[in-house]
Amino acid sequence: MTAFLNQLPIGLSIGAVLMLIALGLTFTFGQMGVINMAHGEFIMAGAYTAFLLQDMVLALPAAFLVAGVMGLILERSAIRHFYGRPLDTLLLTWGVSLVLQQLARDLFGAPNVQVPAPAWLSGGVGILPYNRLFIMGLAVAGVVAVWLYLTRTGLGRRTQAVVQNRQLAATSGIDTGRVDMLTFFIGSGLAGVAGVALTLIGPVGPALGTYYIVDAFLVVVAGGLGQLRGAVLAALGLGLLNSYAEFWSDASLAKVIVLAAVIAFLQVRPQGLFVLRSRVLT
Amino acid sequence: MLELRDVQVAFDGFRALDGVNLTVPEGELRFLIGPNGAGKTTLIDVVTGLTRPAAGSVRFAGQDLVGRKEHQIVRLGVGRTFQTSVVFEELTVVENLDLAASFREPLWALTRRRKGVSEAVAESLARTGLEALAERPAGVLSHGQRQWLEIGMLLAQRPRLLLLDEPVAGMSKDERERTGELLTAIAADHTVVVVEHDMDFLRRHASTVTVLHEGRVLVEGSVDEVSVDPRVQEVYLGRRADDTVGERS
Amino acid sequence: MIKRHLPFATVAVIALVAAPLLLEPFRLGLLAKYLCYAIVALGIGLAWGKGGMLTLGQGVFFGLGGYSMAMYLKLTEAEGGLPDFMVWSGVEELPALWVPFANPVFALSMAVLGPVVLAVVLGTLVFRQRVRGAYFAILTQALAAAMVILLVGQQGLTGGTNGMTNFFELFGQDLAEDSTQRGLYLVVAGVLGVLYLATRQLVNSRYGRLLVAVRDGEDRVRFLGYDPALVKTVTFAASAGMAGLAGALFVPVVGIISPALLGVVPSLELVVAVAVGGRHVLAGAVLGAVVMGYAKTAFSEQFADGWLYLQGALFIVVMTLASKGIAGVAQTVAGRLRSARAT
Amino acid sequence: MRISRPILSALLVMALAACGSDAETAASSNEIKVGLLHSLSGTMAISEVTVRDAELLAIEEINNAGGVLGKKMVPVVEDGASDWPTFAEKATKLVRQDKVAAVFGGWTSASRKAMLPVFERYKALLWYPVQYEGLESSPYIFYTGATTNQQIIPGLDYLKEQGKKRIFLVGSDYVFPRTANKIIKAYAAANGMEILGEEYTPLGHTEYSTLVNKVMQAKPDAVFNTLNGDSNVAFFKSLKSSGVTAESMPVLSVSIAEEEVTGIGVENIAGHPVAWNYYQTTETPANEAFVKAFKAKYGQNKVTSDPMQAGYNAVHLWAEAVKKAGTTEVEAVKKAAPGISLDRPEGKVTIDGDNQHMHKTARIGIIQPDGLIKQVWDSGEPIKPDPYLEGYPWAAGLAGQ
Repeated sequence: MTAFLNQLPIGLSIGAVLMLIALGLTFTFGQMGVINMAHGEFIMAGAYTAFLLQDMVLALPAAFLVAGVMGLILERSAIRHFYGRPLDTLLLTWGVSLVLQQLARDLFGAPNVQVPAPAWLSGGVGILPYNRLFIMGLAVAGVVAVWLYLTRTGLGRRTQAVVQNRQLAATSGIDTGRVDMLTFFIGSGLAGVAGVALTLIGPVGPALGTYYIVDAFLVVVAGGLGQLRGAVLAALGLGLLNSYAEFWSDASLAKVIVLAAVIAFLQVRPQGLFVLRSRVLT
Repeated sequence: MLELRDVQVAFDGFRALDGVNLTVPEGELRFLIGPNGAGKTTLIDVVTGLTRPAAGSVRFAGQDLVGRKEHQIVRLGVGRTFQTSVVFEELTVVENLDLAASFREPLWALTRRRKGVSEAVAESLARTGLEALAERPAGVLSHGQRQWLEIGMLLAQRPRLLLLDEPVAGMSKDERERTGELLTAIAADHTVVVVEHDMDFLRRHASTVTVLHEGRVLVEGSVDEVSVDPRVQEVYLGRRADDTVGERS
Repeated sequence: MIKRHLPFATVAVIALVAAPLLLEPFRLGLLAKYLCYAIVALGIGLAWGKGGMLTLGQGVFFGLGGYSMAMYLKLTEAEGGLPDFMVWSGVEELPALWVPFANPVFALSMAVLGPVVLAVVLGTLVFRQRVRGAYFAILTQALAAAMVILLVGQQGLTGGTNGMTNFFELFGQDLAEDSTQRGLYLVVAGVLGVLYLATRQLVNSRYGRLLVAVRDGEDRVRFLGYDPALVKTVTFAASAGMAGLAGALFVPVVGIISPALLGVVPSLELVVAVAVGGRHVLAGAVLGAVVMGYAKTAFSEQFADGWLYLQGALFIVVMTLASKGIAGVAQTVAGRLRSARAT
Repeated sequence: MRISRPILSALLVMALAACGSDAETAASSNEIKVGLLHSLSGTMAISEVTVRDAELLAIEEINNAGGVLGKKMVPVVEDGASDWPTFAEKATKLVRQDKVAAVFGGWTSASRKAMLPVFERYKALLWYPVQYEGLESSPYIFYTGATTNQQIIPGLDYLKEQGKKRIFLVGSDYVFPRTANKIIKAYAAANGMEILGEEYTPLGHTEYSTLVNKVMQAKPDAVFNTLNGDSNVAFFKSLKSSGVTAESMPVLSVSIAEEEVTGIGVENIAGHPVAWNYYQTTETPANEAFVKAFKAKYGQNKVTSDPMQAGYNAVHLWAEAVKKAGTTEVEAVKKAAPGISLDRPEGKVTIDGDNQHMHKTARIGIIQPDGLIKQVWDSGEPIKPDPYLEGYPWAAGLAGQ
């Protein structure tokens, strides 16, 4: 019974990890319709930043900057030529992710590296260790920050305006190119932050991004097009589902169950996934 | 032929249609007018299955349309065009028309190459005057030609009811004239509903007009009756300048 | 008419006559492997290039075909006993799922029908709900990931991570013999040729036009009275069937099937190959698969570490500078030449 | 269809030119070509690159000492790319195109299984350097890593001696862990030990909180860990943060060597036991020389591990067999090999005549805070390899028929 109850906070903490890795993706995918397969490698860049600094607290803002700038470069040099062609972007960024993986292998070596967890994160409350609580806190903070940014700042509102009607926003004097840059910077930066957090619980190596990218996309898909609210619910739901499915079966089956659940969910609620307006058909 | 009863549609609390009742008898050419946001396009969307009404019934030739999918409604004989014409740019004009004409054939029958031009396609080509452009990709057509192609595709479907959403929007005066003639010709042997607010065009080609306002039917009658109706004048007053030019959304 | 078929006939003669005569057995085997991939690529060219469905999980169908074939091969060798890997895995009785695969007709039909049925089920589910574009791509990718986990987890049934290998004979022919391998090559090349012609026919038919229309304006097609979900499902199923057949051919040619062959990465690599070759032309897809297959072999023989860089870079270049791939470049060059000659 | 003509032509011309271009490089008479086939890219590169390095070191040593039969060994290095079918393809290339005298290669069981038919078909030799799950004895493979009775069973003997009776099994989902756990369960049944749970996770799995919860609820005396690769990092981090220590619940691992310790983080794993046949700290004269030579060639911060040492041994053992046979001809080498006994870094190693595995000494070590592993237990003398566990009554029936 305790084991059963323990799975609840564990599920929430898995959900928090999912939320963190998907938050940046929700941002870029939701706000810009860009499918960035290199998102996983931005997470990896964040983790390596933590490795270089060997300090978790310093690493958080630094990783945000490093991954953000990488995202900025990617957006300016390539992605901006691909707006409106999500599938091409998907493939392009996959190529980028391959190059980044190999680059990491050449820069840092193939073996995993170690980022020491800060001493104040050892120990825990009940089943949840402090490092898990830290990740949950970080996820909540990330979501709140994004929400505040989108609703309470001028830049955020401009971002939303561009999302809703790019042409109209452009004609009303919003520099859409700049908004795109900023959005991509923030989205990628959030991936970097996730990368720092992941050093607490997982390996830090060139393959890091590949372990998380599919899960991150599942959260975004299940959550609906860039809906922050949807992504939060999806992350928590999938986290809990994963936790209990693995508890009752095993880790392999749990992954399959999660995927099946996402497909089933899309059967019931595909509405979150497409917007159809007759006047601007296709 | 077409009968809408108490149709209600709401988007996020906004009532796009608020209890619309509309009957279009067979063989009629009906114009739908009304200011921006009156619900004209929504009404067409409801009939063609794109939007599902929250309440009310939509019947066509004795069949209930609510809950049917778009292509099923087309198969019952209801066709429509869009404000922004969507034609398939990579396909030629003939291929576009042929596609529209062939939906009744089973899928496997389509796996053969097209041989020549079918009767329905030839007729559409002739009616829309696009014969000379038949083998050109639709991507090269001008705006007006695209609209005609779209109407041609609609004709090739051989529907019993045609719904046209602002067919002359953005057209030059000559093009409008030609479209008007095309419409009149089509109306001779089809039931047609046209959404339009070009008043000039309306006066020249319309017989019966339904005025929508804020999701309801305001007035129904002949062009002359409607244009002198005080309620209609009130609705259009002060906004006349925008609306007669033809709105764009 | 003759002129139209001349290029295809030339290629067919080279592929069917010259290649088996000129190439060493090892290289011919590699070419046969690339041609298997080319069959999958052909399906991707159809589904993605013509139908706009970016499928990142084609490896799943390839795998279903491959496993069907492998099960048959394992059972003929076991001669009523258990396949070798089941012995190691502690399986004591042949699982019921395996029993019918002893029949070659059943195994071969399953290699094609299995993928088709899965594609129909999946297609019906997602296309009907109008899940498309990137969502579809991500779902198929997740499907590939889940499939690998499932196969790896059922070791007693599938051979787990190892997959199945150590095949000796196919229809009584010793697979180690060069003559058998040459025959297999001819079969693969022949199948590819036939499928290429059939697909080209399909693309040029009215169905092909409909498919392009669905790609460019799915919602508009609905108002032409067609059900786009049906069109897409049928096309997706056809591409799945091709991948399945390719998988079934792959197993005797290469001598192994394992989950590593049908995961996310190999599936994506094939999409990359199609993009590099030129997705808008079927021949481009075929070309891309062969070129990328060869490039991978050549590069890993020369400098292994460079492959990821090259693959990534090639892809970025193709997507940004030549989005129509090699076929597009060839077309442009041919067009220039033609107009230069004309003036 | 005008388009497709240049494309189609290009296709075939390129394919043919490409495939035919690989001109045979005739081996000159004073050289012997050997193949080294490991993953140099992909997920397994982490482990396999260093094995290749150790093999290259051995080749260099042999060449510096005058070569084999007066000829220099020339390595042909190929990349298996962490992909089993690629291993089969490259093995075919090495054997048929390059006509190498022997191939040293592989790491995962899957890569070995994929290569096995190639070597049996073309009657060529493979030297496989990694501990594995047993139940195999190919006439064309020499196994220089441990089989189960030289690693798993000694590991269990050690746990039993330590009084650990309630065991939880955790492994990655593939052949080695599943087979190992089958053996462990049979051993436990015969030795009064209790198996409290058996859990598998997919390769590359990185979320271990649920599994750790299951382990902690079962409260075992020890965990037998057959996880592979990156999963170990996540598993040990999860254990550590949940308060599990090496004292309260030791985790015996069979796939973690010196190289992996840094990536997992010494603080997460120090104190836990591992089972191998060799550690960098193993005290033999041969090891002193090996560690010194390896660091001199590849860098002072490099560590040596069991599989590296087994790959290094493989090259030396093959050279010894060739010398004895007087030829590199495969059947002659196979015939000459049994009984060859050398003092290697791990101690005395003898090639077994029955199954082409090695007689090896089993060693249990504890991971130290400096990242190295200190031996705390050994089997005393080399154990005769028994891949089918025929010498263990409790294991009857495990090998299938």
